[in-house]
Amino acid sequence: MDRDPRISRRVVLQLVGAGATAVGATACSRGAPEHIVPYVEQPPEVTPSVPSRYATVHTLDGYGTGVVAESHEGRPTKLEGNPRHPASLGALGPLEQASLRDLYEPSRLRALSRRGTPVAWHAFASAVSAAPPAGKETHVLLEPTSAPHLVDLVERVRRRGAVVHFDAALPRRNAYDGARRAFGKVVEPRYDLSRAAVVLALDADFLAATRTPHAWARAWASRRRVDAPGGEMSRLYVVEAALSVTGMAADERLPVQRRAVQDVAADLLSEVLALRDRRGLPARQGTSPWARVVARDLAAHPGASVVMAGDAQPPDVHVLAHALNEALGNVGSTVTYGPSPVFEAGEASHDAAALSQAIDAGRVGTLLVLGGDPVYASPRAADLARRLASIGTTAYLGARDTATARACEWTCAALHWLEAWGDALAFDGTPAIAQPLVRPLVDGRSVAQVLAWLAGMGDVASHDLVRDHWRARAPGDFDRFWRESLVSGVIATGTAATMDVAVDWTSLAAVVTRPPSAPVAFEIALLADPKVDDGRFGDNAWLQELPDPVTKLTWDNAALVSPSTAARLGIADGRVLELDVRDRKLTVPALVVPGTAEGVVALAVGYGQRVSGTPAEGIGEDAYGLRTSSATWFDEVEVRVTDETRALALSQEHSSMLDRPIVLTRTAAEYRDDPAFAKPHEEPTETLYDLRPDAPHQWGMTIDLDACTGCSACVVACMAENNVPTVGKGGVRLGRAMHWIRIDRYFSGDPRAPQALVQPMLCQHCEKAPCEYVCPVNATVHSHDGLNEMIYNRCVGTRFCSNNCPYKVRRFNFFNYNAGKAPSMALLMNPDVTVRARGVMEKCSYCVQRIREVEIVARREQRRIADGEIATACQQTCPTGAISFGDIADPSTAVSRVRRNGRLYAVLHDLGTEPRTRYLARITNPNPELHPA
Amino acid sequence: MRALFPPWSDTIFRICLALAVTGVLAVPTAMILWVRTPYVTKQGDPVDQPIAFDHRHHVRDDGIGCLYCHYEAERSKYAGAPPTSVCMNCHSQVWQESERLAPVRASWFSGKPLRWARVHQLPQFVYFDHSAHLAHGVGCDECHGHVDTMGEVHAVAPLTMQWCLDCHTDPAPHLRPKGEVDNPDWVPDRPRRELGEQLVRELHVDPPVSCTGCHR
Amino acid sequence: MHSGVVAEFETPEALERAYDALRAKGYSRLDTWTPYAVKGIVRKGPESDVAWVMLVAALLGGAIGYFVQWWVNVSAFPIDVGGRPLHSAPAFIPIAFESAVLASAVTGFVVMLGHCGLPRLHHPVFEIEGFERASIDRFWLGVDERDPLFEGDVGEELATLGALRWTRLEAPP
Amino acid sequence: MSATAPALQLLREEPTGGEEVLLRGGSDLELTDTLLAPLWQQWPWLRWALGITGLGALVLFGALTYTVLTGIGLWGNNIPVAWAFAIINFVWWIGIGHAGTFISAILLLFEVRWRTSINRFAEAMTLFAVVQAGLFPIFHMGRPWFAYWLIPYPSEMGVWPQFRSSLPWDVVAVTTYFIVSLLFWYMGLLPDLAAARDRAPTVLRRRLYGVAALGWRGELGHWRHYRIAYLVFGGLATPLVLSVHTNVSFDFAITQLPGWHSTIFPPYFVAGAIYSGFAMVLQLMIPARELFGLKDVITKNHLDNMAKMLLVTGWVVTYTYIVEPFMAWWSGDTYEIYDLLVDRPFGPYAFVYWGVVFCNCIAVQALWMKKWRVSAWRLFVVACFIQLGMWSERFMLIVISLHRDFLPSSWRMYVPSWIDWTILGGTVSFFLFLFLLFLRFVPFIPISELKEMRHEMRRRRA
Repeated sequence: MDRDPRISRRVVLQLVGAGATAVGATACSRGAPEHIVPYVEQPPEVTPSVPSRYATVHTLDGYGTGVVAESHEGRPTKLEGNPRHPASLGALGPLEQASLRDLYEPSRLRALSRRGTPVAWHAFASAVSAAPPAGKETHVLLEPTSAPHLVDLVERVRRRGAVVHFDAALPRRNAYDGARRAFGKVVEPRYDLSRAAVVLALDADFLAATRTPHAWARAWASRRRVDAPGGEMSRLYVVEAALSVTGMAADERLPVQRRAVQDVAADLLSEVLALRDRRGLPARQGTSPWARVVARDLAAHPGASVVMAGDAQPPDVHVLAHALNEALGNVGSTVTYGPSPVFEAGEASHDAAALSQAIDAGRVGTLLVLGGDPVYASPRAADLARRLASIGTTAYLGARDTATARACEWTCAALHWLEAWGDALAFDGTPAIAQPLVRPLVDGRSVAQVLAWLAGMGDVASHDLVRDHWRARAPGDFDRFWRESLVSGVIATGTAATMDVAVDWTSLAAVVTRPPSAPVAFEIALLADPKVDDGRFGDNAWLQELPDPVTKLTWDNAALVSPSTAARLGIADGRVLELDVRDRKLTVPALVVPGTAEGVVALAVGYGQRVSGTPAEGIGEDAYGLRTSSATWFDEVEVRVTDETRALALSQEHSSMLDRPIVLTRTAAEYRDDPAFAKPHEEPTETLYDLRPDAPHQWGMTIDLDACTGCSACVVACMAENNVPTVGKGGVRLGRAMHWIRIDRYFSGDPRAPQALVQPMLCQHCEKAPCEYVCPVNATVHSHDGLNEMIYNRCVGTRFCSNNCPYKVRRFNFFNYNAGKAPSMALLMNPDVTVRARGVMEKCSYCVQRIREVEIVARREQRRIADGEIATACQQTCPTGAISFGDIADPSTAVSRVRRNGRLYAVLHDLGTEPRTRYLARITNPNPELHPA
Repeated sequence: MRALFPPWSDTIFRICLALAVTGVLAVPTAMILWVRTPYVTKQGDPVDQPIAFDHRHHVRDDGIGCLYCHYEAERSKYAGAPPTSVCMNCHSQVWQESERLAPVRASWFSGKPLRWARVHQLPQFVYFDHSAHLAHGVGCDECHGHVDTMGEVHAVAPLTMQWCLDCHTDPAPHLRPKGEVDNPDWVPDRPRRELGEQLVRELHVDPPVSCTGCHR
Repeated sequence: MHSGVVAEFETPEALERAYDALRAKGYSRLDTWTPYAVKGIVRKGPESDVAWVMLVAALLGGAIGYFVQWWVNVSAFPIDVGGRPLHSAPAFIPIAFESAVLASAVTGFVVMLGHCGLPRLHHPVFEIEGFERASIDRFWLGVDERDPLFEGDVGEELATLGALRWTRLEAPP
Repeated sequence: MSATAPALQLLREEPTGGEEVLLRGGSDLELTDTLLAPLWQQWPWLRWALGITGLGALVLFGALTYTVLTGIGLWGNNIPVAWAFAIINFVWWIGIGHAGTFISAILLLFEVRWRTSINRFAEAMTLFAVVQAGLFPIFHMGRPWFAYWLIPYPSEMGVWPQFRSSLPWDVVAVTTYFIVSLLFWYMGLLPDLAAARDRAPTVLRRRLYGVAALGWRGELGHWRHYRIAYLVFGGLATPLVLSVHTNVSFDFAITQLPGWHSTIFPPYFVAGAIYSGFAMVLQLMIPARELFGLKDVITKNHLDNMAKMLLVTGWVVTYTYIVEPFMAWWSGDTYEIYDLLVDRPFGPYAFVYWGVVFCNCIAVQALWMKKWRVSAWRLFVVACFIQLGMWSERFMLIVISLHRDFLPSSWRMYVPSWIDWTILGGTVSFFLFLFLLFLRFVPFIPISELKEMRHEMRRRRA
């Protein structure tokens, strides 16, 4: 059993009641007596009511992201990025943050069992470690990993004769193969986007894809903020099939079928080489005008551009990207290479077919699937479930009740990463220790513990496994190393050195001269989902309810088609299409998304899970069913329109701004010519009312639309911080989503190549708040420091405030959304924020609990609150730092500096609401050569 | 002809009418008064505790200050009840055989916490912070009364919002020097308001009167 | 009136004639009971003061209504609401007006009943045979015995003035 | 009914013979008995009607209880359409409630004589409509059990209501309106309750009406105070009627929502209120006059006059329908223009808009024809159209304005739930139930006033 010396589970359980809902009882009722249950012996690091913060690391398919977890009396309630971790720099995406919720998810696997019958650990352990019958082997299937202590264990297990495979539902095979073809070995590119004047993304969603570091988005954004008219900014070209977060941020976007990206890349390389150095390669015939213009732009910025290719693109596109970078002189400047943090990346152990072949050959006596859900996610050609049935002993270790868990004989609950010790490498090889925040809430084991048993080490605590691994490697005094590593959350000395590699130009001739691929009538593009990822977050209500950053779809996946394709098919949103990929059929509702390439049907994987009794059951359709082992990411598809229509739960149903002053945007050239364009949307307006808040600090926020990508990390941060409930698919469809901050997404311009605009919309904290004067009971009023306060316990629920809110950011508890939740979900609640009762309004409070906590400490210490001392949850987690918050009465604060930017404006300024939340207009940097006048 | 109603019916009818009118006025008035009664606010309610802990003895006889046991009050929202270990600091030495202390020892040796009954109960949407009050010279007995003279602790203050606001809008008469917050014997050396106003300036006492000061 | 002589008339015109005749003779304490207001008689009496009472009540009610709002939003619980002034006079007018109407109406109703001596379920006149037609189609005239001119034969006099019949009205002991 | 009213049989079909009928009709006693007869008679259909509407009322209470226990999420409301059926129904019912007092008070002040036959009726309708309306502000709240927080009382929390909001205005206005209307109605009833007391067939009923009549004797002093008080009540009620729907319109006009933010709202609402109120009077009066055989008291003359009132208010309403979009266009305000000139006529709820135009502006034009004005069933059909139109108008004002406001990102459709429909139907039932009880137990034609009027007319003729 895992032991954590710091936190007793009892304390956690005692505090189960702490997050109980606030009932609206006034003093007119004699409440039921409460109890005070003190510690028997208070842990020295715990001060009740003062949260503790611990550094740890979250891993997705081996890529670690540093996390700082906030713990209230022993229960983690909020995850934030670790500023010292290179992949995070303080930011976290939606997935890492929401994975906290999985810890408390009542449907997670809770114990060990054999075909549904509970068993003890030793029964499980001895069954899976028993020697397989003669002629058979033990095979272990792992998710890709970078954890150094696991690598140790894998070696040990292999030494005992077991075969270890790695498999991911979203494989990075293409990237690894591409690197191998280009350089002869697997390397991982690292980009310095802060030095890139031109960025070209070839179907690469580097701003939000779930395994890329948040650091890249931050670096990119640093070149996007225009401080003055005519200021420098980078230019982003995106070539892609389905609109992505990166595509929405693009200055120039070329929507093409996935199969055609390679042609564009080849065109570009040919043109770039023509401008730079042919390197002995033949010129490509019939290159597109687009490619010629972009190539000129790239070539004009030698050593200051970045070309990247996405995982969905075949290896040749990666080769072309590497070649472009080398040809443009980027290598060593904006692009460097290092080893992949993933253990045996691109090697034979990562070949998914190997295991199938072993099973078919009858060599597998025992199979242990440690994590993942291969039965659900494997290409159906593999038909893993059938194969599993033919194996003598099958065992599964996982956090969720998955199809694989159901298909295996033995199952063991996996410890959540916040329950076990571990470690992981960042994209650049920087190691970090994962320390648990809570004693396990389930009877389970970590992957490492199972491997240790297989390795004959017995039942070892994960703490010992990790510690012993690092003890052997620590420089100097181990205890000190250990303590410092835990405190800072990174082992800084461990960053992997860069590698010098060179493109093998000879291999490129065939690629460059390959004739363009013929377009197909319809191409299916399978998308990695930004919410449920490969399906692993299917049970996570925060993520299911999170609107997709691009489509705004919740609780579902849909076949995304462009408006013109929809017109060609004669369909509208919700019309069910039958997709047929080589006789694999799937019916799925369509959703029209401008910006989708013509002839592309894009569909996210990770939905359509069918494990009965799990929250993910029946949500969306299973796109893995359309996958073949040869076509992981795209294929030709036949599309038939059915008569059926299904309702989709969209958080936003209208995407046109109707020329209203909502998102202000200009091109860099326009801004240069008209530097005061935002002024009319910012200047003080006439008012009859001169009552002003009078406290020394006046809080305000700015959001830089140049930096905001719409990735939606802030939405999840806000949900976690503010106990925002989920309302389910039906609730979203009715228009009752509770998000305090939402990302509005508008399209403007040509629907075939629209400009996508994103805008985080939250309470604007208007000085002349329209919501306040219509409240009959003073339940929403203004604070002395300028906040628009919402007092839940005073609210009677007339909803008048929402009617009069021009920004429609107020949310109403139509039902008691916390009723009927599992008791464990109460542990998730932030005790500093009231859990709202039924019938009351709620909205963004600027994280007033954080303001007041800091204020109390500052008052206690008889000092002013320093700039930056208070960060709202959305601001804290924003990967691009788009959000600033602070005292606007003090001209020296960061937010005041931002407010002096010429792009500053107020949304719907002419209404005279004088919002405290201001935006910085978005400046785009299109290439004028692509837009001849 | 006989009249429909006998003469006395007038009196009955008018009494009924008067009662109805009185009722319409009296019922809300009674309710408004009712919520202020000590019964509702639980002022002075005896509270059964698992251990007959006598504050008089500990504070008066032994001279133990409030903050010895309730040490979190200066840095936390909660003053709370002390962990069993604090009891055992002394009671592993003195009265270690006492029957009355059996539950304390049971807790200590079993690791099961004591369950004290809460005396001062605030609704869950109220975020009260002990440390903020102590830091600004609000004495313990300002809200808790003279616990040092109580055998069993009972609530003295009504803890209604109006009661909170009374002090938040005019804190001066409720302040004392910071060092005296847990001194039950403190007496002001000059008129309370005069002292209070000086303390307001010295300790920068500016209690929040915005709603989110307490409701978040 | 509680005692005296009352007489029944068939038509309002007859009642009016009799009423005028008695008034002409100097009777001052006359009373009538009619199914509806007979204007010829009602208009001869003094004006009711109910209207003035209602006016005063209206002014008072309006003032109180305004004051409560002012006191609540300016003095008792001053708080920044949407940056609007604490004393938002235009916003306080509707309630002040409604309070005026309410105070006036309730006062008017109560005072009207009070002036009429109502509610009073029992009254000596109800003992009179046939008086129940007073609310339907008969018109009654009464002379109070406290009238200085009251004499025993006033009933006969009423009969001569066209009364269908007359009877003595006795206050209960 | 012919058996009970032989005196009134003459000239029954004469279209404008109300006055003649009254003058030539039988004695006061006969008139009184005719008008009181419904109180003493058994009406078999009434039992059924009461049963059905009573059941409907129970369904209403059930739906409201379910809502309070579960949450108003049972309704179709959402964000942005945070107000929908409940507020539509509130405005509709309170609007209907305006006709009664309008007829009683304003027509009293203008000495419109034909008012007399219908004012009691209309006042009762007002009261019961206000009862329905009063349910909604309370039950539409998220936490109706705290509705009393809108009343300024010395709370132990030290918190008070906020009077810049129009909702406390509404509380006071609707309460005042109900109380004043009740007192006005009751005051007018006193002489007739006394008559009922004196004509009731059983002692029990006589006693019950006796208590209700408070001992009214029709004394000279009674009439003296009563007449003045009643007149001043009329004077009070007149601005009150105008103020109540003005207040209701403030619930919209004080906001800045496009489609709501409009200075035309107070007169617009008042006109609409009277329009639907008159339609409701006709909808109730036409069947009642048929069922109780009162065609001689509520004559075609009355129908004709009421129809003319409909035509007038219909044109006022039509005028506002024209001015509203004009003002939007004139203002140049993008949001107003979108709401009034794009979304209403051509948006997803366009069918509501055009339905409103048809019902409220076009259907009523039939009343230019005398044939339609004096034909009971034709008028009834027109009144039904108007009622539907006025309900839909509130739907148009509330839902269409809310569902698309400033930021298109928050635009969303509103679809009522079955609970919404149940509650709407339930209030109609409850209203009819109360109204039938009124018809059954209360003299619904002002007898005393009618007799007085006849007396006055005779005197004038003489």
